[in-house]
Amino acid sequence: MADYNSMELMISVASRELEDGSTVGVGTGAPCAAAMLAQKISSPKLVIMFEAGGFSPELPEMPISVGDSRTFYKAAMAGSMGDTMEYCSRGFVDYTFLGGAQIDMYGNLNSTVIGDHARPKVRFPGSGGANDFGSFCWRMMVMTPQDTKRFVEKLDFMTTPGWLTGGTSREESGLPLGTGPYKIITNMAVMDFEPTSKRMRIISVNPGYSLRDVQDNCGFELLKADNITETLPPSEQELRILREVVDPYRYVIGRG
Amino acid sequence: MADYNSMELMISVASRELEDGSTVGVGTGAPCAAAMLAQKISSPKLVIMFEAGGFSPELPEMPISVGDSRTFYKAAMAGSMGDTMEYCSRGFVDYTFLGGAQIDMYGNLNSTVIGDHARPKVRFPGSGGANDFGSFCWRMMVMTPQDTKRFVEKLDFMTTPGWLTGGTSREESGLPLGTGPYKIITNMAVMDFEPTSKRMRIISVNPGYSLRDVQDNCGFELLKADNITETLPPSEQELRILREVVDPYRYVIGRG
Amino acid sequence: MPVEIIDQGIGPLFMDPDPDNAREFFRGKNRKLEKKVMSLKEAIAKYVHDGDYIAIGGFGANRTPVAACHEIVRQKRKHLGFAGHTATHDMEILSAGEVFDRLDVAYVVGLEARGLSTCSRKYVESGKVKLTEWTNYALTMRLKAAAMGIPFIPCRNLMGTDTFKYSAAKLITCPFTGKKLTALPALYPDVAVIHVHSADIYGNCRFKGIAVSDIDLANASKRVIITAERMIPTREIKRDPTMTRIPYHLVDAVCEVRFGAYPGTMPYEYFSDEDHLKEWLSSERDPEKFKEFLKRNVFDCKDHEEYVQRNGGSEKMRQLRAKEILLEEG
Amino acid sequence: MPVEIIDQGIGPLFMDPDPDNAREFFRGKNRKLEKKVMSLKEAIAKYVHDGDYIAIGGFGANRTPVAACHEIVRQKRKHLGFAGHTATHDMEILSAGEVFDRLDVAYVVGLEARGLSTCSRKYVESGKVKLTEWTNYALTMRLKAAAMGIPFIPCRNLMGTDTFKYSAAKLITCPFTGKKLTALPALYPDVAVIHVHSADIYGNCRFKGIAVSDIDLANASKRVIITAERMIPTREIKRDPTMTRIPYHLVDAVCEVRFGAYPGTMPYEYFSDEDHLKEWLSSERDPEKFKEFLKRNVFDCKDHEEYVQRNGGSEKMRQLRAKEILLEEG
Repeated sequence: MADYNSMELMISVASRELEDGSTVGVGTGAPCAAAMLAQKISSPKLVIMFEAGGFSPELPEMPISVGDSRTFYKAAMAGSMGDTMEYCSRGFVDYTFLGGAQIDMYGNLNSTVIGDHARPKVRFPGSGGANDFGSFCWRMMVMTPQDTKRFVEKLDFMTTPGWLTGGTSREESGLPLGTGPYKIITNMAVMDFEPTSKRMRIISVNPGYSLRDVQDNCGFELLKADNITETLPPSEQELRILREVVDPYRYVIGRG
Repeated sequence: MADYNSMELMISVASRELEDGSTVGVGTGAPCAAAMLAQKISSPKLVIMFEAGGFSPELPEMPISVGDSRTFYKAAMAGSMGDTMEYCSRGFVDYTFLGGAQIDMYGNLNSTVIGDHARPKVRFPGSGGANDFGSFCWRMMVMTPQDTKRFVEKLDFMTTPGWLTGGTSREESGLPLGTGPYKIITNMAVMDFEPTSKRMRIISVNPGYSLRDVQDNCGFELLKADNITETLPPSEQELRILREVVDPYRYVIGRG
Repeated sequence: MPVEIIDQGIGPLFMDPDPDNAREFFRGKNRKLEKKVMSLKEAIAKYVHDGDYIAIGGFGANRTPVAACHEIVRQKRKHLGFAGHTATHDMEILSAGEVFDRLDVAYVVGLEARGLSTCSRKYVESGKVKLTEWTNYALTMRLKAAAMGIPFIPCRNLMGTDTFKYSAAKLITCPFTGKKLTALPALYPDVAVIHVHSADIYGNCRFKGIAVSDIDLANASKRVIITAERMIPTREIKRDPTMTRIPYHLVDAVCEVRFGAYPGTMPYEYFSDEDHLKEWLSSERDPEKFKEFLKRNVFDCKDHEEYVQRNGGSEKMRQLRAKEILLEEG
Repeated sequence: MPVEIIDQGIGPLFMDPDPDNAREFFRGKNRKLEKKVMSLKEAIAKYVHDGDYIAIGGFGANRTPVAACHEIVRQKRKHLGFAGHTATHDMEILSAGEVFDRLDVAYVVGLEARGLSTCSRKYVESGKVKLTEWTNYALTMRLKAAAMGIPFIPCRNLMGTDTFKYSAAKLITCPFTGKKLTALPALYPDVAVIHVHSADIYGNCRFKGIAVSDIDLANASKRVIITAERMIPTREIKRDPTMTRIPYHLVDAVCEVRFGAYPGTMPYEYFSDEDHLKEWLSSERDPEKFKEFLKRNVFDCKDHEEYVQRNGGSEKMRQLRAKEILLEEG
């Protein structure tokens, strides 16, 4: 079996979700790597869009910024942030990847503050485009290492909407209908959301981890799917392309 | 004294209103001729904007359409209709010239129908950009031949707002504050609007016409300014430039 | 501060402004990088259906897809809704074919300085067409709202007029200032046709000169048909993506139609054929003569190239190009 | 259907969204075709005043007017309001100078993949700065509303989150669909600084690559300062007015500042200087070291040229250009 790190696994698993011909709004780092990997394996016609206005570039390397020149290199269009976000708001964008300092059982995300808003312990960047992508794109996914500090019962601040308080609360909130968190991919497992309660649910456990590990490293009770499988590890092909083509300088996979 | 026709007079009088450095949203025909004349005499830095997106062109000749290539020939920018109208809505545009099949004592205009809306006697183009310009631009002016069919007590249809029902009705309507009809320039006279009632008022009578002529050719009672002057006729210079430079083919002044 | 609906127009609202319904459509729309080149005949047959709501790009007789308007009439579409936004010669052609019976009016029946179209007027006066009144900017804003995926957008026009009364707009108060604002409902056309200077086989488009409302129109419309003066390779698009005005994701069909805006103006390519446009206007005044005129210029032409041929062909286009580019002005 | 305000954020609204007040300003704004060329020092002195609300163009460290941010700090502006819209290196510089005390937050204190800025964080955590939370698109939409001359614009983000709670947005119902919508108030900055590839002496501007939100920003702002990599003659603007992204009417000052976005990226010109940006981030961690760093790179530099000189000068810029244009990729 191939030797790989957790970042390589998360990126490989994420990339398999991006079917050919779908659209994805990505940021820098792992999400971009997942989209590039998908394009080079199963989804050559995956449409990549960047928040700042880059539409369908041929990424020559990992961008450092969602607004740097790589994001519109040999692109179909170098547009504006308004263009990209209008596409998302209009329902054109299927997937997005987001992250944060905290995530709760409904997939809500905090990238704003730890502690009090006015006098925080730690101030983070805030929404950026995350609340926008998370509100507008059909399916929101998260790639994150998992621990009890990150997976919490209660967020210090809800920056970006997941399923809000669960159940039908998201559709009642006024957010575009049919949107919401889809998959949470961690170093230990893959989770989705139980359709009625909208609570996070384990669907597969990564090689080398137990269900117990997954629950022990989560600050809230995780639901369990009826038949939990083992996450399919990165294939030789995925690892080769990831290491040689997508991220040869290990900017992202080096962090795994 | 110079020999001239009524169109030449109206255009000359109108052009004198456009002070240097001001902005004007114009259509084809007489308004465009007035703006071109102003640029060539007193207001070289008059900013001309066209509804369809032409900003500050060097007009090589009279445009046939407010969207034809002449409207952005050697222009500062070839933008969009949204760009032009945003400028107007934002308060950037000082003057506009409008017209219509009917005008009433408050300077409201009809360019939509004669008769019933559903089954009209005559259907006209409708607002086009007239209601937009008339709502947004600070000062709306009209150049029109004057008769009782055109200057009516009651419009068949109010396409574009003047002072609405007079008094404070325009500012109460929600239209941008401080905007409204400014001068009405006809073949017989020049009118403004009495500040309180907002009713049309004669301020000068054109050479060759009497106050009586002006009232007899108007379907409603005109107010009279305290000292009504004689309209200053086109100067030799105005006529020369109008005939030789602005409209050598007499597209517009030929209709006078 | 209370927000309320103070007043609303009595005109029919022809299209659903609900962004969630539109989102469901756009979710299913194919955005794969695929070759979309086809004949105009094929594109109109495939993407313009009886009953559709259609919008035409450009500005009346400027960068307007005239060839597509002819083809729609030739294929005898019926019961279309039509966005009469800066509609001049396009409206004249579609009225001749009586292809629409619902009309959002901003500018119709006229050809600006050229005068009024008898054909368009008679058709609109006939009572066969349901009308709702708007303004050019109001329709632009309705398309912008649709492009933005919001059900309405506030504006400060229309107030106090019959244009408002016969529109489907509403008058509301601002939640921040308490000021009165018109609320304009989003407009998602079923199909838009836009004429451009150049496009690649996937539908990435460039055009020069004023955009009018075509970028919002392309975004707002469920289906987009592009007619292009000429095809260009995708490597040229990729060489300078800043020049792309409409990206391929939005586009369903790409049709190469040289002189596709004739007898209208195509910026930097050819000026309008004023003599032929006058011929349209004058022949309309005599129903018999107009029937003949339409037979010769629309129904008997197998395509736009034949129409151009019948009206002067390459020599005429050479003259119109010289006029457009002011060849002799130095 | 009733329209109502269902909920509203508790964050302070720093700027007046009333379009009539803005209209009065724009009515008086000089739009004469006049030469507006001046030094950046002069432009900042003349058009950026203590207490102003400022917005910075570009995207964080991409086509961002870094030179202008340095000059604002050198001139020790205080009590500014700042639109923290995609704010990364620009925010880092302005935080180092502690020039602002009101912050509309969309993206702040981070430099994307490069990590967080200790300086920006400590400043925002200090309690010296009043904060209102938004999103990148929300600020773009607020600028768009201002550009459109409307007091608010509906959107479908923010709902249900603390981002909404700590914003100054309101939650309203749609007069057409009854759906819940966020109402975002117009944002008219007192002054905007935008970096472009080229401009003429009057302020007609061109730039290549993504526009981010700069066109709406230029329209929405009461005063606009342009820094340009290079000046071009007006005849070049007039040769192709389709390429004008910002027309002269909006612009108050034009400053020619070569490498004006350094150490950020300028598309097609030079890539970001990642080593120098790391030097910023690392020196921030030691207050004494950072003081020295700022003295050397900001306060002791008479202008941006000296800053570039001190960090590698023309040889460094040659390397960054090669990197930007992927010179060796073939």
